[in-house]
Amino acid sequence: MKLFEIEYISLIAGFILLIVGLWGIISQRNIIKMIISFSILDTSVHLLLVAVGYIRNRTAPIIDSSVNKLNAANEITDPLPQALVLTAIVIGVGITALLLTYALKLFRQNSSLEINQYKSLKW
Amino acid sequence: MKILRSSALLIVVGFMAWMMFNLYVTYDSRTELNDVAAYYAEEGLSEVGAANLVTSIVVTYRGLDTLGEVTILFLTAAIIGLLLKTEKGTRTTPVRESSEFLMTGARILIPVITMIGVYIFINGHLSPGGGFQGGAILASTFILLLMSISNKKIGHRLLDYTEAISGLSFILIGVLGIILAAGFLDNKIFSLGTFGTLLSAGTIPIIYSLVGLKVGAELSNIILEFNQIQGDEDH
Amino acid sequence: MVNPIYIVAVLLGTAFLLGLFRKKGTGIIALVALAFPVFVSASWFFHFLSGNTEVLNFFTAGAKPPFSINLQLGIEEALFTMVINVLGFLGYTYLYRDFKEQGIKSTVLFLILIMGLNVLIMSRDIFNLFVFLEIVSIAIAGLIYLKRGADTAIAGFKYLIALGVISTFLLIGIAFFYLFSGTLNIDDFLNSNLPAVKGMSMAVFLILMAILLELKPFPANGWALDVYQAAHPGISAMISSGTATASIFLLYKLLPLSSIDWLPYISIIGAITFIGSNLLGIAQKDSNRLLGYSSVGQIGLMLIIIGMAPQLGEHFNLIFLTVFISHFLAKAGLFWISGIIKKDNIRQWSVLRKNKLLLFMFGFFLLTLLGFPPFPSFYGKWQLIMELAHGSQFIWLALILAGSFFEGMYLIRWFGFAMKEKDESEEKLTIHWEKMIPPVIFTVFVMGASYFANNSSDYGHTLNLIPIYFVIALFLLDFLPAFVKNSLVIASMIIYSILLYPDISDDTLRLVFAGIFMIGGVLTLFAGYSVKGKREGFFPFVVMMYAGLIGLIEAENLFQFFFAWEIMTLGSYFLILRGKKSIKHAFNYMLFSLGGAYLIFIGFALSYFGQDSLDLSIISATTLPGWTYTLLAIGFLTKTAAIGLHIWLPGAHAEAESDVSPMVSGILLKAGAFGLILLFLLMGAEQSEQHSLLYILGWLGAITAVGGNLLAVFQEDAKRLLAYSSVGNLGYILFALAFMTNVGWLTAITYSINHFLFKTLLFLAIGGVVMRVKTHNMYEMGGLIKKMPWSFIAVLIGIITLAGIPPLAGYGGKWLFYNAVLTKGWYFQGALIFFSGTIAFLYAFKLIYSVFLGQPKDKFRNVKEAPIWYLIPQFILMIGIMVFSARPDLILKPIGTMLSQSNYFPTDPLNWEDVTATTNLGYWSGYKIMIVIGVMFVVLLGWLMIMSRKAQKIKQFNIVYAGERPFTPGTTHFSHNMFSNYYKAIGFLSWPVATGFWNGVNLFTHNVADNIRRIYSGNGQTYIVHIMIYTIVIYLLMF
Amino acid sequence: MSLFTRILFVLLGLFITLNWGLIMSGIIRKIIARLSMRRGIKVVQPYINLIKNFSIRSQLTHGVMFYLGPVFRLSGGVGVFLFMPMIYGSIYWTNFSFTGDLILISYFLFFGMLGMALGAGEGGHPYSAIGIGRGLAQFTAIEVPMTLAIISIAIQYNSLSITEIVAAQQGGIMNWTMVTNPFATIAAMLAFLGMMGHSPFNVVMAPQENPIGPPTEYHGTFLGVLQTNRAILHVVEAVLFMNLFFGGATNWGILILKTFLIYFYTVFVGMVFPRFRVDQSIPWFFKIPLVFGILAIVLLII
Amino acid sequence: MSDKKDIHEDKFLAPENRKHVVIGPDGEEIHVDPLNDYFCTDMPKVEKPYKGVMEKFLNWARAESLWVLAFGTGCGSIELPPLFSPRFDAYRFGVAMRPTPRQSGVLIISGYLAVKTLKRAIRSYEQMQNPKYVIALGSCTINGGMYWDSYNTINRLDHYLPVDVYIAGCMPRPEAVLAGFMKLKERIKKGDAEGANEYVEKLDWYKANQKKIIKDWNMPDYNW
Repeated sequence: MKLFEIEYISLIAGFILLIVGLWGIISQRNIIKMIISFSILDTSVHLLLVAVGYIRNRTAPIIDSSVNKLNAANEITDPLPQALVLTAIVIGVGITALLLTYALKLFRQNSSLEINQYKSLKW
Repeated sequence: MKILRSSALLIVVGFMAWMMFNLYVTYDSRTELNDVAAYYAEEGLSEVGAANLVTSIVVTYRGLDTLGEVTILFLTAAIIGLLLKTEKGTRTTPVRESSEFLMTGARILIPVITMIGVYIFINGHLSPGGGFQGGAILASTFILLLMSISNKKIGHRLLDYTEAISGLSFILIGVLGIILAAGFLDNKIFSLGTFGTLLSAGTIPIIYSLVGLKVGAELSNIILEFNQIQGDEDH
Repeated sequence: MVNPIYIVAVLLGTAFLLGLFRKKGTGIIALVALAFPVFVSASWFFHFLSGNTEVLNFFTAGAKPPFSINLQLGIEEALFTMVINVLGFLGYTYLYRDFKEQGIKSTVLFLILIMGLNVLIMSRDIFNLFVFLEIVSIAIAGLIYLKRGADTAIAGFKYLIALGVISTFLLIGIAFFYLFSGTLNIDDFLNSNLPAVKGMSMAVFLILMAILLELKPFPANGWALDVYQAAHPGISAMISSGTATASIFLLYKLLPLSSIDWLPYISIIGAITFIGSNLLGIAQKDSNRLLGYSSVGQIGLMLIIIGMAPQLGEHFNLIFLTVFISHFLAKAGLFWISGIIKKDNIRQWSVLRKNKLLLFMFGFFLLTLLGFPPFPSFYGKWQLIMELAHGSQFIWLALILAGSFFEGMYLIRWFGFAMKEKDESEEKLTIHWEKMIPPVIFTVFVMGASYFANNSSDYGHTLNLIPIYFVIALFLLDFLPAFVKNSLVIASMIIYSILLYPDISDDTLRLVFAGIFMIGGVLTLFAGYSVKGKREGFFPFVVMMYAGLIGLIEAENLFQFFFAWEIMTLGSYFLILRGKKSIKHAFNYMLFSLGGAYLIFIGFALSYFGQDSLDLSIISATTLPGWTYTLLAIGFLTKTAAIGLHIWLPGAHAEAESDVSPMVSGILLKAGAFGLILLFLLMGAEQSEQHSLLYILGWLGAITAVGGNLLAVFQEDAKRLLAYSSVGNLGYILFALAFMTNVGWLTAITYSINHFLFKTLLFLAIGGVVMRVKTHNMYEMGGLIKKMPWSFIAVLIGIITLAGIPPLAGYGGKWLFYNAVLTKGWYFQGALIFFSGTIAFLYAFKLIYSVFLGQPKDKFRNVKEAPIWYLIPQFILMIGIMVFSARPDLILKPIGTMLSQSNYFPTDPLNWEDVTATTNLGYWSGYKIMIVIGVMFVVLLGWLMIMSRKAQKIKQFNIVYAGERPFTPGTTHFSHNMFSNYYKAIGFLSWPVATGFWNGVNLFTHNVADNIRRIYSGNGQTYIVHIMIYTIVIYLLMF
Repeated sequence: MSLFTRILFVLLGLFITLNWGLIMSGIIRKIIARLSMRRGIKVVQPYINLIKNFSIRSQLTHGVMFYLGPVFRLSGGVGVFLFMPMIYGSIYWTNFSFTGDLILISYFLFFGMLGMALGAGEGGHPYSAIGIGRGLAQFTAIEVPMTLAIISIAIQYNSLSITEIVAAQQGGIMNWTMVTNPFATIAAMLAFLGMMGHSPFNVVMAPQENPIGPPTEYHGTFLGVLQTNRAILHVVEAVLFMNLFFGGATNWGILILKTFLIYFYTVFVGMVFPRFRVDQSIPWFFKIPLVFGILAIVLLII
Repeated sequence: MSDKKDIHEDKFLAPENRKHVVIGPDGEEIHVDPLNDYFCTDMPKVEKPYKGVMEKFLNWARAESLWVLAFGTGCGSIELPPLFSPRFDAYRFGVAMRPTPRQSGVLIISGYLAVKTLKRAIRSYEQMQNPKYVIALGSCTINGGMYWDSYNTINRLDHYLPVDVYIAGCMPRPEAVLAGFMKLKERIKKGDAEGANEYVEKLDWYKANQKKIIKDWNMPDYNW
């Protein structure tokens, strides 16, 4: 069954997490919950990225004793998505931190974390 | 009303899911490295000299990304500082002193964790790990520190300096790459060294150290910022 | 040449370095650091401009792409980085003080923002683009909070969460892009010719969608608008001009990735955004949010242009760049001004009047946005519309102009508020000098851009700009006293007329209108001598208006004509706006003018369809005659204020200053008539398929005449009365032109001359009176004949001419009219015209009686005669009327000769026997009539003078009053609601149907805008849902 | 014909016209008196009134325009006479009609009206202005059927020259416009009622409510001038209609007969019908006379 | 005594006739004295008749064209309309009604004259042009008649206006009025009816009489 291979599982998990994250962002009124949903969304993308780079039955892209240096190209998984995901994680962290800061800020100002309480800017 | 809203949102998310499903069905599991990845696998060693190919990509091939990444953390720290600026230093209620247990534990653990962190970023080009991971671990030390001495104030200055100097050095090394080698962030400023040793892979260990320090400082900074407004919630 | 990577190094290095500093000197360091990229990118740009075309690639990491990241620097990148760096430098200068307050960290954010934007433009690696896009977004998210407040925090939150979702899309797209293509490098991908797979196109879809969403398309842009509204305007300027520039370049860069043809979709997205945002702007009162809508709208326009690129061909660059640079400079400038005055409501922008320079720049930037000549986007829009028409993209053309019109609606309204709304703020406007520098520099840049746009446009001509130079010169000379400037303008107009004369002396038609424009201009300017002081901001616009008018005469091709038309509209708008209560009326005027101008524009564009030259003659060869002619006719009719389109006129003419009213009424309206003449000439008399149009126009003219005159009868405001009378008279002209016969046209020209003579005369005379008595209401005046005998004579002569009573020139018009009507056979329309002619008596009498006769009022006992400078032109005009009445042959003969030429109307001309004009119907000898009536009048006057030489002079209340005495002068003067019985009889014809209709349209538009904008509920989640729905809809459209 | 002779004949014609106008109004009023079983005025009463008015010893003036008003008015009347060919077929009685045609006359009629309006306005009397307002308002409505009729006969005769129009009607009653274009005649004659200002269209003067309309303040010599004008104008207007619709006149006798009948017709109608308000008379003109006017044109076009 | 008189006059001066200040368009103050500013304050002059035949001819014309001001003061005004009915037909004598004093030559005071009405009668009379004639109708105008001791009715009209013809009776019938017209014609033709000039010559006397009885004078001395 293709579906139960690890890359498919992680891909599907990624997409499910993506949908869960999106659902959380648009349905949860609580700002903290929205941020958590965003984190889920973020994670889902990381998962997708890693899944995309995965090649079955291969090892990590570190050329050590377990890898034949000359045949490395046939033994390791794709290193690039892994590099990318590293960056993406950091970016996600940054955004999450900022979101939390803003949430803090909002809570300090209005003592409320309900997103629909903040409608002063509209139209 | 609520049901209406939920079902409407559900439809939207449903469509989204359908869209993503369409994307999913185009996926077929890979069997081969593509050209770019293959190049990294084949030439990465000789060009960069780092055992960890991910590291060689992160630090060298896609060094600009990494610079951006560091910048993002830097930015985040700066923004959080900016945002929380007015609320700092107004702690009125004295914070309870940390427990003996925590203080003792911290005293033991902090050096160990710091060491692990440093190890991880110094060895980033050889084994899994690197500047970001190491930096994050360093920052966890800082959390521990903060928790254990919760009633003391900690200045930003050291962290700021660490941040600035490591960041500047990163860029300087990058610029040196243009001057001494083939391009910005080229690691071949000096010889690649022996493959697999600590001081190999050109500037990668240095950069990763700098990144580790910087990330650690930045994350710590963020934590510090948050921590400093903690306890104000009472009013 | 400096490696552009140093831009990154220096900016980022400085950003890190600043962490080492504490306060001191950081600002200067940052400023120097920001100057560096300006230098680098500018040097590269000029390097490329000087003929080097080779695109440079800068590699990083010592490896070749696609394995490493490379930066590309071609002329496009150089240009865009340059503008962004300049913006960054100036933006920092502008925010210098705020950054100083907020500390180093904000400076750091700004430096990184600029760095990010630079890399966004140069980088050729998709993931790298993602990273730097995030850097830019995060930097912005932080900078938003430069202005502290609850609003800012929530705006920042919404912004971040929306960007989070968008970046998720982007990242998924990048992941799958990499999966299918095996590369992250754009160039590598483009060179590799991979087969198009569905997954690939979906990945690219997600990438492009994310970039598009970054461009804030309507309606998925609530988050961005909140940011515009809440953020510090200095930052909004950066977002609007800086990040939008980078994003649009990004889109441009990434578009080739897609295997699907995205361009139509981009156009559709752009069109929806352009129209939607501008429509919503109409209902918007908050200035920064309004600027936000406008920004989004402009980006929509750019998207349309990008989407249309294949159709535009070689003109794409000019079109895009002019539109882009206009938006870039103007929007930044406007945001900066907004930050200086710190007012949220657009009504409060009247505070701008406290600083002339700010006001000037505000107007300047608004006009730049609107695309008036000579601003760069005018050339772009012209080229765009022409090319679209050429490629028969008529719907697009209409959409673009509709969007532009909406934009014009709120921008002009806003400008009106700034110029005229009551300034309620007490405090002084504090302006920091460093905040003034950036907008000033951008103003200069706009001028430079205009110059370049003019030079690089196909139709641009240095001559186009000469009047503009003159306007600028007058602006610079604005410190001089009014009489010096007045003399200067008069002298230049006279000199220009003399220079112009040889060019047009062989075309009598043009000569007549040039005469009306120039002689009228000089005469009306004479009245300006009575104004003391500097009269700031008057003369530049006078020159602009007259330059436009003369430009119409001189125009040899459609471009020049439209250029002149817009210049004229603009100048007259400013002149009208100078009136005390003219805020609403000037707005209406501009709105109708803009609408009319756009119709003309479309008309021109349609006639360009399928043709190669822009010569005026292509109108006659148009392949879409019905549409072209109808649109052009409606366009010109807007200017002549045909009934239904007339509602702007009365207010605009009545509320203008005393010496502006004659300019706009007596002279400016002839521009519309001239346009119609030109149009009808080009339509050609023999084109039978146009008869129905002419027939309708004829009826329209007749109805206009009746309507205008009837409305004039029921006015209590003297100038409004005259204004409505102008509506009526222009109806005559339209009617006569629609005949398309020799005598008909002669009638129209006679009427044009007559109307110029008597309406200028009347407006000057009444203007003089109004100036003295300081009210427009006729019933408040009365008995002024004793105080202002000369003005009375002028008005008397004026109304005799107006009413068409022999022996004065007006009768010639009537006589010609009868002949024309009978020759043409339009009897019933003719009857309407003559009916309206008799209605003219009513208001003519009301005017002269209410103002000059009847009971003098106490408060006007000490008023003096109108200033001599008002009287001089009046006397010249009166002499003109007398000469034209006695010897109409002097002018009509040459015109008749010209009209009888083969390319006009050779049949049934007016014959001249000595001084007697004959047709096969009747005859008219102005000269002899004048003599007969003159002699008789003098004899009878002498006789009566002898008979009643001893008459006792008595005073105002010595009237028979049924044994009683009058109560007060006010209650004895029968003037208010004078024709109430007439209103009872046929007043229903004057019901404000047109006003009601346009009010309805206005209300409808506002309601639509107001209802649509409620999608921006203010809830951050709703905005995310918008983004998702938007993505889904586009997805469904594409797949 | 030399200019001198022409002026001589013009003056002579003017004299005849004035006298005929005065006598005609006397006769007409005599007839009216007899109709109401009175003896009525002397036929020469208009002369006596005129002499009396010119003999008033004191005069008042409200200002220059008050002074000029009657001059304008009389110029209007005399002017219309000057531009009117009186007798068809005679070179002596065509006056200055070579300078302008029918349109000139129809517009020159306003000259006097305007002057009167201005003079009365200068008087400062509200009733004058009210009267003028009414008069002008009513005149706009009168002008519509009149214009239609003029257009109609201009189409019919393809000319605007009165002389030519009269020429075309020579040769018997069947050639008169009255017969050949009855609708135009009806429209114009209905308009004529309004032009003459008799009941039912005399709301301008309306002595009972609005003392006497525009000339409220005029007296003595000024009034005498106005009366002179009235005498001339009534005849000339009748001559205009005679020329247009009733075949013109080849000698003074026919002219006198026809103008008398035309004038009498208006008085006759006035005897029968009560006065209209302005807001009644205007709609009235927009109904029946307008329909006749339109019919006159439509029938000709067809 | 004089003080009292001033107060008296002030009390009767209508508000709109008092001196007041208005603000002009330029904000300047304008002092208005209505009685002097609105009304001509000149006094009339004697208009000398022509001599000889000319005057006789003109007088004939004046006599044959008597335009009566349609102004009824008392109960006698009801007797005037029948004059123009077919039965009496005053038209045949050249008599006609005119609505405005400017154009009228004859003022008929038709019956008792209340003080209030006297003021209007004076005004109307003065607004008529020279030559002008006054016919007094009924005994009330001669000696007050049944109102001889009324507090607000004048007794003798010729103290206030120069009367040419008195027609006695209470009321005189239209026939009597016609006879009065005949009498007036006779006087005019003879050149005796120079009431207008007489009024001017003895203006001071007339004015004194008028002002004595009219307390709220409220108008200039001579109403042009």
